[in-house]
Amino acid sequence: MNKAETMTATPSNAAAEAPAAAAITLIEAITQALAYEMRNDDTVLVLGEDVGVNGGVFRATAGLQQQFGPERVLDTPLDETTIAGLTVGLASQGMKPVAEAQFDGFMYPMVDHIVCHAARFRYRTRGRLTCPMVLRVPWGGGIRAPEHHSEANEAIFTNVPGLRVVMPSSPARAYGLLLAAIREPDPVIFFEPKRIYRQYKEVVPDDGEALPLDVCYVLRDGSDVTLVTWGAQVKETLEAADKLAGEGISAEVIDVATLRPLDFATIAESVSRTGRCVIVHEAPKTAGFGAEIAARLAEESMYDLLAPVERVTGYDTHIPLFRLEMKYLPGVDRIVAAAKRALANG
Amino acid sequence: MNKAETMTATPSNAAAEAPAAAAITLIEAITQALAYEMRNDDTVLVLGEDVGVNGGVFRATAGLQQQFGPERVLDTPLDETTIAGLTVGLASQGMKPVAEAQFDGFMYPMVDHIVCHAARFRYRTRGRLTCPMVLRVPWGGGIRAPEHHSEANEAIFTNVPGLRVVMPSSPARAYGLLLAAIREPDPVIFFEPKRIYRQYKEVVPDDGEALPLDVCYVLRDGSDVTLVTWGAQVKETLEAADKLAGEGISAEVIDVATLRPLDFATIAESVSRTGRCVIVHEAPKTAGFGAEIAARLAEESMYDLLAPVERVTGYDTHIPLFRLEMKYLPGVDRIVAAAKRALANG
Amino acid sequence: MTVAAKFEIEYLQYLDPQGKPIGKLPPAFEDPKTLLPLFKQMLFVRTFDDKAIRLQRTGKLGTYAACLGHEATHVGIGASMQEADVFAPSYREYGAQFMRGVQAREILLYWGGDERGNDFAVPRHDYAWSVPISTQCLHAAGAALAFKLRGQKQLAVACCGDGGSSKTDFYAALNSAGAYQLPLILCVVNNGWAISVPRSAQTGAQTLAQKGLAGGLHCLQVDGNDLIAVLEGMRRAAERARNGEGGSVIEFMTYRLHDHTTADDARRYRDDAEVKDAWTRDPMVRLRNYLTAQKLWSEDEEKAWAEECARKVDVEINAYLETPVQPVEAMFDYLYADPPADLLEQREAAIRREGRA
Amino acid sequence: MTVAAKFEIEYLQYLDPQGKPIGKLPPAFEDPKTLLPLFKQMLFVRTFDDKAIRLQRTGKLGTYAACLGHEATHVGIGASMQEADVFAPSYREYGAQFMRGVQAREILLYWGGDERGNDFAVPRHDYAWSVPISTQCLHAAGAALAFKLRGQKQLAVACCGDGGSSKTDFYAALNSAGAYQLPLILCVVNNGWAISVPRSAQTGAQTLAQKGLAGGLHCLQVDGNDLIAVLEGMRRAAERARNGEGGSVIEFMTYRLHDHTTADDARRYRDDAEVKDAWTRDPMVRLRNYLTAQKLWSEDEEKAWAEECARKVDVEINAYLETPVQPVEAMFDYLYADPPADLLEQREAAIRREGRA
Ligand SMILES: Cc1ncc(C[n+]2csc(CCOP(=O)(O)OP(=O)(O)O)c2C)c(N)n1
Ligand SMILES: Cc1ncc(C[n+]2csc(CCOP(=O)(O)OP(=O)(O)O)c2C)c(N)n1
Ligand SMILES: [Mg+2]
Ligand SMILES: [Mg+2]
Repeated sequence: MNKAETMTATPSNAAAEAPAAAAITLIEAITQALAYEMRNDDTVLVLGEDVGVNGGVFRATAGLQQQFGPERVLDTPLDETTIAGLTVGLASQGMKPVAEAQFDGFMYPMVDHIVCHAARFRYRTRGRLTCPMVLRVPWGGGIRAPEHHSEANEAIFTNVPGLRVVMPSSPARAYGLLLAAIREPDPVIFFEPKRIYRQYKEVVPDDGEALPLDVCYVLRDGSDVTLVTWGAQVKETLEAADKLAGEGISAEVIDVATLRPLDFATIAESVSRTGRCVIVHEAPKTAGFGAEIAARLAEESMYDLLAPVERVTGYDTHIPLFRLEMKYLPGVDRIVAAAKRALANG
Repeated sequence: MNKAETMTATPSNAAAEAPAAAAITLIEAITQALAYEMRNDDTVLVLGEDVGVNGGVFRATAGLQQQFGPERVLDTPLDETTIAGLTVGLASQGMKPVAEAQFDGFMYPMVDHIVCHAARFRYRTRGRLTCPMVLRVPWGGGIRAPEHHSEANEAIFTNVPGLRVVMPSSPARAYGLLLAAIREPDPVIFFEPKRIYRQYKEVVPDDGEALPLDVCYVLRDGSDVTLVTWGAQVKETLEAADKLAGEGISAEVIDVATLRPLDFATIAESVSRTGRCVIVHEAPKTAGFGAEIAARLAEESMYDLLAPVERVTGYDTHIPLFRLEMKYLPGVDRIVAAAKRALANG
Repeated sequence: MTVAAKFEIEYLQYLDPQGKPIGKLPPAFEDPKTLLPLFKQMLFVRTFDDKAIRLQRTGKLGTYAACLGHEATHVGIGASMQEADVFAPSYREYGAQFMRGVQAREILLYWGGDERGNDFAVPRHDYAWSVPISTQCLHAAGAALAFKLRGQKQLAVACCGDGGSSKTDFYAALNSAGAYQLPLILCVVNNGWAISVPRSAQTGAQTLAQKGLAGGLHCLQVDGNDLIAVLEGMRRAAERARNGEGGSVIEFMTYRLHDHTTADDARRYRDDAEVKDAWTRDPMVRLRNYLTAQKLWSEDEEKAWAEECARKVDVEINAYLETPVQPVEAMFDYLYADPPADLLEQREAAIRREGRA
Repeated sequence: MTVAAKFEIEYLQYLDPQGKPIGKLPPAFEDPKTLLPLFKQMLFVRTFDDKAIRLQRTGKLGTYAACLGHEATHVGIGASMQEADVFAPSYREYGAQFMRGVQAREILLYWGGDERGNDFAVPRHDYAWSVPISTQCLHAAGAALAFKLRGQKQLAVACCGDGGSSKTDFYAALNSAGAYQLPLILCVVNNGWAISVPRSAQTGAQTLAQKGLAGGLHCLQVDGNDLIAVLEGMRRAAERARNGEGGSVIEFMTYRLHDHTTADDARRYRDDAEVKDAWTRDPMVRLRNYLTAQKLWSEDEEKAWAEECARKVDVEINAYLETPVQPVEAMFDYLYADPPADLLEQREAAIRREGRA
């Protein structure tokens, strides 16, 4: 499928049916996208733990089993290896499964089937078998949850050829990127920043319009420093930009949105104007995905950089249980401080 | 345990027993280290598939079961989840298990126990339970092996707090680093570049001397460009340095050896002198561990860099089956070309 | 027809739901007095559970996994272990843990978002709660392997749920227990539900006990609301294990009378009628009736003990509430025995951000 | 004693090692002529296998996993499937694959280090060889789930080894087959060894067939050197699956007469005596004797067919040897349907490095 097709708009009858748009949260946008695509493509099915009657522990699949029946929305036995393996099996035989990992910390047993099979079916068989699947993963910290419910582990997948790794940070992007992910003929790991599942509402027309899967979004224009981030830290980063503006510093804010493949051109273009870059992410610093962005800058934007690149990230330790977790996560102050350092230097 | 202890020399009686040193290969050095430590610490045991009578598919454990008995060298049922889980269980109850993953491509089912448990036991229990274990992994491509036998997947672990990630590239470093890994009170992922298992021999005295687990090795001094690499590519990188020398270019070669924690100081010091850095690794480029080194340079050595950082790596695709694999791996020519680019720029 | 193999799985129950003995009790229970401290422990557990739920409801605790209805199974499992044995819980076996010496304040600290809750003063070698389902089963197998290799007569006991018995780690544990003949008891606490997924959706197997056949283990199904059956089942399995006869899978039939956790609302997916029916098999009622019939227990004694339990739990709650938050450096100080230099720099930076030097 | 559940596992064998019927054959074999093409296929497989090993020994093939001794099991499995069914092999079931239409040259290409060996001309929907042990079992379960959800009467068949039956993926497959009542047949080809590890070290279970009980599946153990038993076992399982009665685990008792692969040396870990003894149960001998006794086969016919097999295999070998290496861009061209821009740049660079524009 080429990019044009991936982004094709709604079949016109579906568009006609679309109800008047109401403001919805990020998680409601997920549900809306799932329902849209299930209506329009009967090979799409949803599977995971508690996704059926219960509608998922975060309610992402609320109402879907009632609407589409237990043959389209399947509760699985409690085993992530099972979910991953069945998903690969379904995808390779004409279905488009959208699997859910209940939490980030429970996806590790899925790594084998994703890396060894989902990411390789097309390659291994020279295109004979493919694996069009989406793995949805509620991701990240900050919701006062128990252990293993707060992890930023995207780096496990960003070095794996054959995958796409996506992370929306607004209701509209959640809707458009999830539609694109489902329509994508190759496997997509779709991280959902759970801390902002219900952070704010936004009008997201249920028009079936997908967003491109290889584009970074400039959320705010600026000229002094480029702040690059993804997931829930988009919130703090935008707040930091506000704060910097209050001090007369103009910060550009980029939501990476799709980590793999990375739209480095958008970042490079911004840095060519600002000369300064602060990368913000929740995951631990060392060998987090921020490293790749900094590396690309060191390779391709060195002559544009007026100051050393800065990374504002989780510390190189596990995210603590919730009494301390907010001290682990990067926050507005650390972002502001890094931006000022970048401006003070060079 | 502090660093001094980690590096403590042999108990004198063992040293006395040490046989006259003969030249050995990297894999023989592994065997020698395992045998040394099993003699000197009876909590050390070896487990994995075919590690017993068969001595491992690469013969790393050859003779150990005969020497130490089936209670110290255990064949496991054929399941990597089992190996990882049992290893964590053993380690947390007073044993020092050295587990083997038969090949890099079979370690993915181990990720869950390593990330969720091995890397966290100390943290989770505030030091009450710990996980002193080593996972040995024959690693990388270039041996004309079947699918899944040639992977450079170190990036799966380098973002994980609580782990150490080590990769020797010579018989002496294999011996010294494996001893250190076994003595280390925290979990170590020990990648063994299988392509150079039998590449050359070197005299490695069986003296029980461990090497530090947080040090990069400068293998060759140079003043024009710094070549940073690890694993089997050390061979090609040294050859590239030779070739560059032939053209009057003086290349410093650094073997990272321990990826996590990274001894960035050694790299930074070198780049402060050369102003140019080429990072070489087998793994796919995007979000490979080379990104972290480039990122550190972009953060901490920007003012030293006279030219953009270069990465010479595997392509962002799977390593092909063996008819094409040597075209996938970085090689002398690509390294030389990158070094020259670095010198031409800036 | 040539038969390659034949199996039978035994079911144990000694008291009916009203507490009346069904047939002869096992010899160990000829003197029912031994049951009294366990019954009192069960009451303590129920008091603790109830107060922990309330604490969560008032915002003073994080998500909490209640154990309402599991008291006989949990206390019975804990009571069947020796000090040197190793216990690997999932996340709601407080009854077993109290028997092993874990303190209520530790449990609260853990669910209160503080890692120190895992630093049990006693027992030092038991595993912490295990959130990733059934992974603890393999750690217990590893512990059992350590015991076996060292020639120690200890055993390892792991608990998982009915849902947890679908997890590949559970299968891996029973497979290795069989392969190495390990002193391991895998306790499947079948409470009917895995969050919203009923037992019937987890597997096509008639019983969860029979999963042990896959590894050649001893299999048993017991009434998990009948403390005597629990103790007798565990006794048999422990005896086998200590005698070097290998591992067991025991399925304890009980019921989750509460929501999955305080973050769950079970009304979304299960009938009130089913819950009501399950209350008729409440493990407390059964044992209370039996002990009362044996003249070992009375309403007055219950009232007095209930009050004492409440007092004891309140002491624990206060100890929990008064525990100050860990300093920021705690997130760095337990990661490595020998922390790398970069990490120490991050630690210093974090302390500086607190306004401390 | 109250019994919670009871099981019996049947064992199927119809021909003794000398090819004499033991009792009555299943109705389908009243006319033994149906066996003839399968016997010829088995002979073809053996010829292929032998020539592939030699090819490897002379450096013209990479590591190769021989199937010597498995012919009855593999051919019988393949023969029991319909075209629309899906087969998920491990890495040595050539006999089954030939029955499904896979070409010998494809097998050679794969072991010769060329991905095009996985691009079967026929059957398009079967799975490729699966190196990560038993992961294919779960893919087959997923395929079976797809069939079931679409209301198709197809079935999925996966093969794994005795070692593979220890793998958590195998357990996950049987667990989900039971939970969803899937049309899935899990064939455990028990050839006694997993590289150097004997069947006895994999599990404490008496039979590997009984592992199916863990998921409530139909379980059967069959003599895998007896083609009739293999076919009858598969027939029963396939009938159940197509009737919506769910999945089966069948254990095929056979023996690995060769090294694990050409990279292995079995003399390191197993007795010659054991191998010698296993040869007395050679599946070829058994069927040959039977068909000869039925006057359906003769030495002359065998000689002629053997020569034809050799010729056919040589054609395939030549086709393999003459297949040119893929161009360097092949490593980029099948990764994504819609390759990212950076990857296309790397592709161009790789082509340039070849000295091509
Ligand atoms: C690997 C993993 N997947 C998912 C979860 C989320 N989760 C927590 S408890 C639970 C259900 C467990 O059910 P069961 O095993 O029956 O135990 P119970 O809670 O009933 O005691 C699930 C799915 C988890 N903790 N770990
Ligand atoms: C996950 C995984 N671990 C290890 C291996 C290495 N390996 C290849 S074949 C094999 C033994 C398989 O034995 P069995 O399942 O009995 O099948 P057989 O080879 O006897 O047909 C092993 C350990 C692998 N391919 N995949
Ligand atoms: Mg349950
Ligand atoms: Mg085998």
